[in-house]
Amino acid sequence: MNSIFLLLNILPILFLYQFGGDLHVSFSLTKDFTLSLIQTPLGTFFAYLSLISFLLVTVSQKSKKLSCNYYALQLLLSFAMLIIVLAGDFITFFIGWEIMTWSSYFIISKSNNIDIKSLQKYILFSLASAFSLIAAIVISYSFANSFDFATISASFKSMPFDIQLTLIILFSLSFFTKAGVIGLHYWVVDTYSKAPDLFSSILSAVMSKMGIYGLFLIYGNIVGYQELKIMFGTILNGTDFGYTLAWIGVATSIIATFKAITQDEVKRLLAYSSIAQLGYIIAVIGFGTTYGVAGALYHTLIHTIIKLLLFINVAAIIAQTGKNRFSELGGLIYRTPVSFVMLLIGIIGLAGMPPLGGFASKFMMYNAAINTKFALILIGMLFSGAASFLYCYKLVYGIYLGHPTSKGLETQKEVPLSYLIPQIILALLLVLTGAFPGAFVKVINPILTQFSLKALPYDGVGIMDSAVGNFNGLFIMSAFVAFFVLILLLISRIKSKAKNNINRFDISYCGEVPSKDTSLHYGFGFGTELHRIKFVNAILKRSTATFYDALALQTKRSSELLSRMYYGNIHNTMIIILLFFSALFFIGVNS
Amino acid sequence: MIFQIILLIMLAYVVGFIYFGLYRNILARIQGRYGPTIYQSFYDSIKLFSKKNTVNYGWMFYLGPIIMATGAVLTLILVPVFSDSDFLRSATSQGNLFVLLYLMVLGPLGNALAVGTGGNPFGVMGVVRGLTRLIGLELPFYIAVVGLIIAANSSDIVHIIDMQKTGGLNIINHPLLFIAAMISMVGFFGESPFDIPGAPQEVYSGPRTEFSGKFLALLMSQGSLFAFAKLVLIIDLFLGGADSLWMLVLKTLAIFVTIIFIGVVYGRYKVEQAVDFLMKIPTLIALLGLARVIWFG
Amino acid sequence: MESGFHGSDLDSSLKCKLEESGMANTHAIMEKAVNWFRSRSIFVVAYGTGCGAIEMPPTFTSRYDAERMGVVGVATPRQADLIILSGYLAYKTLRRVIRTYEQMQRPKYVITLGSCPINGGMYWDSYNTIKKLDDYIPVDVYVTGCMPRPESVIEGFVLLQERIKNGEKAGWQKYDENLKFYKDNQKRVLGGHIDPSYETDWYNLENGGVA
Amino acid sequence: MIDLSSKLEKLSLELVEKNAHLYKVTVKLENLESILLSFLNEFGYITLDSINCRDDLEEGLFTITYCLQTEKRDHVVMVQTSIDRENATLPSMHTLWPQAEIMEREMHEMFGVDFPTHPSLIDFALEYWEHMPPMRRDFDTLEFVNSMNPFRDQRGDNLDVKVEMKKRREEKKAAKLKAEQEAAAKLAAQEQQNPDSEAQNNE
Amino acid sequence: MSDLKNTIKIFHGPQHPGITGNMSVELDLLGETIKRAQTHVGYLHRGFEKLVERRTVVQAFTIVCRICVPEPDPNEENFARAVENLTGLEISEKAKYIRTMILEMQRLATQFLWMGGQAGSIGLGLIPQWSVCDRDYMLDLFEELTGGRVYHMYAFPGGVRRDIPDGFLDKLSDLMNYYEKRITVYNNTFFDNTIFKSRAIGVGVVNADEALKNGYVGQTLRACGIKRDVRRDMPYLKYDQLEFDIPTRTEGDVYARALVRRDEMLQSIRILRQIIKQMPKDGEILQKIPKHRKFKLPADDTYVQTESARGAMSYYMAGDGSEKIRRMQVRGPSLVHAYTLLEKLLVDSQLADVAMTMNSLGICPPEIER
Repeated sequence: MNSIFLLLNILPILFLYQFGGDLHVSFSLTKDFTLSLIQTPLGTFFAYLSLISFLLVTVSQKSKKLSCNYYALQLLLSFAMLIIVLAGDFITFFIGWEIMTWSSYFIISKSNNIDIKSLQKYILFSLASAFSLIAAIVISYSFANSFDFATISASFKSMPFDIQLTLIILFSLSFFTKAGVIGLHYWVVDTYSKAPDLFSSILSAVMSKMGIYGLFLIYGNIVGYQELKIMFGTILNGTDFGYTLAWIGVATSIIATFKAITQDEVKRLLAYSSIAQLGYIIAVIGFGTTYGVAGALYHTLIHTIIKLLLFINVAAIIAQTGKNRFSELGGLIYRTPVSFVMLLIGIIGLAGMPPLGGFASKFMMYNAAINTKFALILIGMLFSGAASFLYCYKLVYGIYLGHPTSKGLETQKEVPLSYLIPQIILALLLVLTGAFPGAFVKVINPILTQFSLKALPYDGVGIMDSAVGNFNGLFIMSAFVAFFVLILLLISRIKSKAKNNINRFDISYCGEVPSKDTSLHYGFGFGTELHRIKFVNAILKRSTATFYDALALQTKRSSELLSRMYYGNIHNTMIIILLFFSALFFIGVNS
Repeated sequence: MIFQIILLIMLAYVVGFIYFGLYRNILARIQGRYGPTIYQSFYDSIKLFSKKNTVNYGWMFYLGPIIMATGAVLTLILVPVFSDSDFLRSATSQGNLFVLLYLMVLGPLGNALAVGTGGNPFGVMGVVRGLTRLIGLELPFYIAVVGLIIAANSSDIVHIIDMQKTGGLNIINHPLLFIAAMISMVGFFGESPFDIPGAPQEVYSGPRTEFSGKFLALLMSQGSLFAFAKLVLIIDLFLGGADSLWMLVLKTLAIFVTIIFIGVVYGRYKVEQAVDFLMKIPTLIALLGLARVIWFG
Repeated sequence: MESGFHGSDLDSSLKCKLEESGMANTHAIMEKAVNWFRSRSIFVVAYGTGCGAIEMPPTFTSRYDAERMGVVGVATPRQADLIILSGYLAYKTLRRVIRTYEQMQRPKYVITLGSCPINGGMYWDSYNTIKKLDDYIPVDVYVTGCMPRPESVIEGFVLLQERIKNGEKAGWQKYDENLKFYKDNQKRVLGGHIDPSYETDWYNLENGGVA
Repeated sequence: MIDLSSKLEKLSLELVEKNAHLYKVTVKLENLESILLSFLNEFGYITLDSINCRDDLEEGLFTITYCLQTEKRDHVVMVQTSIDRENATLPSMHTLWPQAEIMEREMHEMFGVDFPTHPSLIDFALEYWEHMPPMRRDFDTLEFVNSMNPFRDQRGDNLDVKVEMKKRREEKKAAKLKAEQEAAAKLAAQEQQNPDSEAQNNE
Repeated sequence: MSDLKNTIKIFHGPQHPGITGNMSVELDLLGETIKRAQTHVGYLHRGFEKLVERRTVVQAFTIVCRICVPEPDPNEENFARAVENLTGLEISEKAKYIRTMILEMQRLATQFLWMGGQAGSIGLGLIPQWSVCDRDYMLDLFEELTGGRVYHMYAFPGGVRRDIPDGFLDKLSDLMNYYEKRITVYNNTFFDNTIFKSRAIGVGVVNADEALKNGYVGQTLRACGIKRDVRRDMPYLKYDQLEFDIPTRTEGDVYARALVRRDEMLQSIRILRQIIKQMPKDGEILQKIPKHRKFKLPADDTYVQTESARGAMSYYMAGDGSEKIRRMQVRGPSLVHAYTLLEKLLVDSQLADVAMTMNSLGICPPEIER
């Protein structure tokens, strides 16, 4: 089963590789409505991203016994995403969007530990996103008389300002919901954590990127970065619009980072981390400068790699141990060493540490902020990065380091190879992007040209170049490896007997001896200290859940009010309805 | 190039150890005692390297201190030592200030993995304290560095040094940023009131609890290298670098002694108090400095 | 018996190499140098086991300043070279002291203060203190007195430094060589509730004793 | 104090004045709890300073003393009672005074007094103690020490002083005797050597 | 136990730099917040009460000072006074003055050592270096007076062992002047230190009602506004003829206890100055007491209290008509503080506060378990 669908997953990649480039297909439904697929550099980038992700996830699904339905739905999802990124008009785009929503909804509902509430959350927010999208589409159609991207883009300049603004806000809301901007992230965490373990990687790595693609489509293609600058004016060296968006992104990133640290469930931590990382992308996506767009694209790539790697890793551990909390895991390092190394590479990337690819993308985004002189944005991003070290460490400590919290973990075996192969590929990718940050410039440059922005300078495959400083990824990587090996050799020459595999209870414990019943794993307590810091506590104690719960309550009450009509006095109801319609009628006549 | 790198590492090693010897001496004099010889840190290091056995909890525990040392060496070679000559700064052009900011954390994070492997709850508590403190500690430092980067419109340290040759020293141009960065530096040097991660009265010995023998020696050695790198970074950013060895020693020593004097008269904050403090006063100072850079500078 | 612990100071491969190149006496010189460094840097684990702990603060602070001789305190036994057993040891403390001693890394030394560890001192008829410490762990230097003054403690340090410098056989070597003797004594006095020794499988001492 | 003694007379108890700050009441075990309660609630003795236990081996009793103080803390009243040494049992006072918990825990360990209502009769100072409670006077600490610890040979502290003194005296005596004998022998030898001289002297 | 579900267990002691002496506190932590604390003692148990039973009065006298190591003199005083109470010995005026003097000297020395510990517990390494050295000057005087630095064996039943050396009072007077100057320095560096204030204020708050009822003593009691001092309430030796105040605070937290201790140091200096002035030139220092074997205690019991530097220390002593002591029980100030109070104060406080709280309660392990 798995291998069939593996093949089916490879096919579109081969297809895109073979026939890609200037794909342009259109079907006429009626005279006015045409469904068209146009391949743009941006679309191609996202298409490859999603297709390869699906392929890798399918590889890792080998050891799970999944039904044919499941694979079919996943394939449908993959197809939907392909439609989205290749769409040439809004109808096609919307069709893809809906297929994506529904197919993913069915996959999520297949999970073992999903509850009805989170499922409802997911579908409600997806629908809200779709409604907002369709409203925007309808408004733009009423002005441009077309669903075609190019036509709408051309007529956008002639629309009145309030319509322009409404359109941008509606589109943005729709895509923000998908990406999980703070405030609209209510569904993200529950869904990510309760979806099937491997499917969470798709949700985080690919589906959230569709939101990013949508934002690129609107800001870059439909509106155009030049137009944004004219529309909103400038602040410092950037646009007002970019600045506002950047604050949204940075706030998302900081809040989600602190939320992530205090989670006890592994996948919830990853979900919040995903929100935080997308916050970075949103922060720079509106800058409208070369580095802003390049940084956003680069981070999209890196984040996809990292989140696939981490979610597959965690899924493997959960499948193997049956435990999904930091307070229940721990001490797996010498039982599952390969998984540990993979996770380690993943978190080094996630933290944005220099030898790996995570740094290159962050550097690009920081450059963007310096260019525009958005100092506070830059500080916010750096600050969120510094705080993210905590959850990165919690991730690796809670699962692999420390002490095992239960007996099963002491005899755990390494995870199956099918989980490891995609991880190894992704880790290699991460290392390569770290060593050759310049290689990606060639991928980005066509997209920059598409947005009519200046191309990035290219100084060589190892160098990431920018106006405000450059770094040589290859040098840093090789110097790191060289020094590491050198110091390792020097230290291992010193024959101070370092006895291996010392008993894990032989720790300095104030003269006492811990026993097997002594709880020594810091997994749960980790991060609870943050509540005592006033600033962080202010973030942590607030939750969007309270807002949405209140909203739900009010909705319920108003619907209760409405429902009285059905069992109330029929005459009164009729009178109310009559009054309502006559009021409408008079308003209509007067206007 | 390789020769220069080796020379630089040796210089930093010697200077770092002598500084720590000096540190212990100055501390002793303030406390009203004679103090150890100036080479005491060197003796300690040799003694620890020659310990006959060393506790080891497996390969990750072994590699942790090595990652930390690698991070320190990498930081060191990316910092330009002299302002005028290209001597000892062959690798500087390969990185920039952002690389340094992250490399400064890479080592401790690598070591944190080893601490976690050791499984000592005190060690992990120390690491968590360290990382939590980092949230507060980085904020003023980042603001100061970002201010300088925006003022120079470059994240290249050599460029920042060159700017100061013509435009005056940054300590005079941006005194607020300097103050904020120095407060952070007190913490980066593990001085009171920010010496929270390894507080012996609270968490035993913090991250170093389980390290012994050669690992501890390696940690101490990298500490001195790293301290030198941090000092040079500060003088590069704010004091226009050093044009000769004497100036280098003079300027770094001035910074170092300032940090010691701040550290000696204060007790230790609790971690939340430290972060609260760092997020208020130094951050405010730094933000004022930053506003000056953006709108007037 | 495990014999790896009481070998030469430098590792055997280096020794072989030195001998090959005809520099055998370099080895002796280096060993001497290493011993000198060891004598100049002594880390003391922070463990006040008895009354003598009251004279530790004066010894380590500004009036007597042990740091000028390279003697400083550290928090954990892992980093320490020396444990100062300051006075009588209750059985409950002895258990922790043995644990702490075994966690220290070789070379390691023991200094005791007062007369109680030698022969029970004032508490010779107390039911809860041990009377002869060197039955349980090896002692390098006894500093007598009740309490020994800081000057005598420093004299004890100097004596220990001399012994390290001269490369004399230290207590930890005796402990490794006569493990069975010490473990039997410990078991006799602490009963069946002896803490596990993670370095030594002392239930199988006949079979080598290494866990 | 007259106040307290008159109050106590109603309970038919006698207050003994030991000195200006110390008074003593002896009560029976069955009244103990109610009297302590009235001390706490009625007489204003809100502080329990300590609980002491004395082993009167000869009478076969434990004498328990509760030392109470008022809010002013200007005098101490010792409330004393006796319990049987064998199967010694006392009511726990931790509900009246929280600090009694630890004091009773210590008493349990050191004397083997049982407190049926005590919440935590765990180890206090000793660890894995398997012998007789050590503070009982029939626990011979010297014998215990000798059975557990070999003394260093050079030290004579584990020897009985009386025996040693006797031995020494005898040694001295013996030495003196020997010296006398030697002197006598010497004298005899001299006499033997110079019988002539003696003879001469005699002459 | 349900709230201990996700906690970790650590030990704070016995081999730990943050513990006062050789004891340990077992902590269950959630994060760094303490959910349960349990004190363990017994690492220093010597069975003093048993040892004393096997000894005559004169023999026992030499070991009682070892019951509390940082402050032996209140033990000697208690022992001597208990024996005097039982046998009806009256000591001379001069002996009373000398004993009062040595008690106050000991109080000062202990407070200096405490100051080092308290400052060390918050990582202020400078203060221990200074204050331990300052304490050492007092130890020099002890040595001159009694022959011992730490253990003095001075206050013998019936008086004191030897007379004051020539010129001793002048030296003491000089030292008082020096200490007064030093306390101003400590005021600036330690008691007014912003970080000490920010950490100590509001931490380890003791409730006043509870303090009275649970038998807390010393500064713990006085820092929550209750003016109780054995020297004033049940005066012994010459305290009823000396002028001194009892400093109190109302906050009841660690900082209040620190300030009370500082004020007490000043009061001790004041008392010592009065003693220096009033010290009688001549007088018997030791009453005639029976010989070693004939020193018999009547079959009676007594209870004495002395204000040590950390609170009231009580001895219960009973004789049985022989030369040996039937029973001597020590109730030091630390017992209730280390168990009832500490275990309660630590719950829901932070790991970082443990050493500081413990120090401020003046816990001394050897007198808990004797």
